[in-house]
Amino acid sequence: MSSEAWAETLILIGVLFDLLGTIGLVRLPDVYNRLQAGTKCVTLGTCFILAGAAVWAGGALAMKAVICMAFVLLTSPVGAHALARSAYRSGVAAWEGTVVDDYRGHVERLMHAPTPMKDEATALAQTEIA
Amino acid sequence: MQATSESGGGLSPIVKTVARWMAGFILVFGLSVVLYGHLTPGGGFAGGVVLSAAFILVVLSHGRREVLQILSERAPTIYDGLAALAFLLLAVLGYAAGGFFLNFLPKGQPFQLWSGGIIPLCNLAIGVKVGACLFGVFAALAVFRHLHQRSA
Amino acid sequence: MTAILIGLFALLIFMIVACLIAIETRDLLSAVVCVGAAGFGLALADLLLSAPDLALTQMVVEFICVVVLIRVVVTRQDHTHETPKDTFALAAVVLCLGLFLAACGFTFAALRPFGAPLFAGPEPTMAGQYVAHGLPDTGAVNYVTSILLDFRGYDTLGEATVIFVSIIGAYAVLRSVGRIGHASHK
Amino acid sequence: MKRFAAFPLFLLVWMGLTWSLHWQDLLAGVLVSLVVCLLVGRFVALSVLPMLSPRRIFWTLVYLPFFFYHCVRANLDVAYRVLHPDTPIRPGFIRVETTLPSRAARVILASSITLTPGTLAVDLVDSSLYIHWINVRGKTHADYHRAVVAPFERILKEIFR
Repeated sequence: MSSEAWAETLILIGVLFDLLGTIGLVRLPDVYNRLQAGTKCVTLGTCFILAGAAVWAGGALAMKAVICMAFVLLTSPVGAHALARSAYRSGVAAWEGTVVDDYRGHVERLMHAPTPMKDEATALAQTEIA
Repeated sequence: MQATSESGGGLSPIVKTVARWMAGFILVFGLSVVLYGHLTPGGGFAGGVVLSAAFILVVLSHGRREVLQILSERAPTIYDGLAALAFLLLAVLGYAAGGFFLNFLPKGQPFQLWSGGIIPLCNLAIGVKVGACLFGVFAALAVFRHLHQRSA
Repeated sequence: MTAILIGLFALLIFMIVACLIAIETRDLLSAVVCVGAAGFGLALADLLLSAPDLALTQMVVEFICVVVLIRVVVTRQDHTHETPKDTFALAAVVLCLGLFLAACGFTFAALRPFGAPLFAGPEPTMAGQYVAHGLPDTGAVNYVTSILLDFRGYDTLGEATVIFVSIIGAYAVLRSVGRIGHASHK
Repeated sequence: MKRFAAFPLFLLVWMGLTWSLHWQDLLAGVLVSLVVCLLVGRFVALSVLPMLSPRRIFWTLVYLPFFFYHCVRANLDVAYRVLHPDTPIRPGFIRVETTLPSRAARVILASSITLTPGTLAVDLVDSSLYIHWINVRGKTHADYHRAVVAPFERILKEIFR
């Protein structure tokens, strides 16, 4: 296969993963499950698309694509994690089919803790900017 | 950093750690966008936005105290004014060679970093200016009001 | 050409009168309406000068500003005033829209047909000049930058000034304590 | 001196971005890296020397394909659950204890877990990780640990030892 065919294949795979992620976004029941689909599929899909672009262009652009991939791999799970954490702490309910919940105890401990911790649990951003 | 233990205090340690890793690289990328504005897509305005984004990320993840160690409270206004003056100075210096905004420096070889005469310098001035501006607006909206609430 | 000039001067006089009324009137709501009228005049002037993009931007910004300002004025003052007759309001709206559409038609007729190549053609175009002189005159490979910072550097200086002034405004409005307040706090 | 610890990394990324060995680009890169180090060097907390040990490089090279394999598996797993007409999910929030010593290692572990089969790190408190798992299997913390954390932890422990 020529390099262009390789690039097209990679981009096609990436787009397919992105498509799966968006389907998951629509079908799954609650915020946390949707975040799962959104993060994993979209991160890998983006990486495949970038790899396709790197194969296609070569040289300087390929290097930029590789740097982009590293950044996406580092930052996108952090974004999902921050969203899930703040969603839980601001009281977004999990789906009723959730089987175990070890996190509830931790958050409730924070809520009943002395004032600064309570502030931290309820109003994350405000205390942090101080 | 030490004052806020790993369990308490603002955003989670994951966000804080990755923000720590990324801030420098975002700055490097922003400066490359600014400096290569005359060769590649980008330029002062786009790169300046990236520069300010690095500091905004630090404020959002670590709070204001960390940023105050890097930039003083008046730094955005100072850099903003200095960069605006530098840009104006570059424009006025054209008079020495014959006209307003005249490109008086040697043009250099195309596709090299030192080409385009005053254009890279203008880009740098605009980049610093836009970055300082946006960070200043963010600081004004996010930090000043909070200070006011505290003092009240 | 003279028709355009006469129209422009008429619009200028209209805008100046609107601004004077806006300054002199005692009623805040009337002042806001006059500011809106001046903005409308500016949009029409843009259209007469064959700049439909600027005219559309001006219209949009003007609409938003006037709506926000009227909202602020009405809540601040709890304004009670007699509503004008419906026929008058309708006539005014129809007149303004008609003027705007007429100016639009006038401008769009003068533009190049849709899809016509801007860079080709027998007569020298602005874009063609930029492309031909961009690299040799400025040394910058990126044409956008060479236009932004060399051919139209004055324009960019204006934009930078706009940002600068707006930031100064934001700081002045949002800073935590005023000078006098600060002194009295101490 | 500590604030210049990340200088070579910045220079490396700069060279990657510009992809040129011309002296002008290199000079600009050195200047930019210096400025960035002066600005945020104290804050960035990355240093190059510990990364250069051969043991670390070796285990990182082992980790990357391993991680990639799990990442692709994660996607196929999610794809199966999404496309299946009944959406066979059994979600839950679990807590696992990690034995990794440093904060950086824990963060890498949490990010890896987020990108791999059906798990999403929700919080990291000292050494306990709270994880949202799309299909909880097992009953005890030991089960969870074996299924979710253990494979990554083993290699990361070698990298960050």
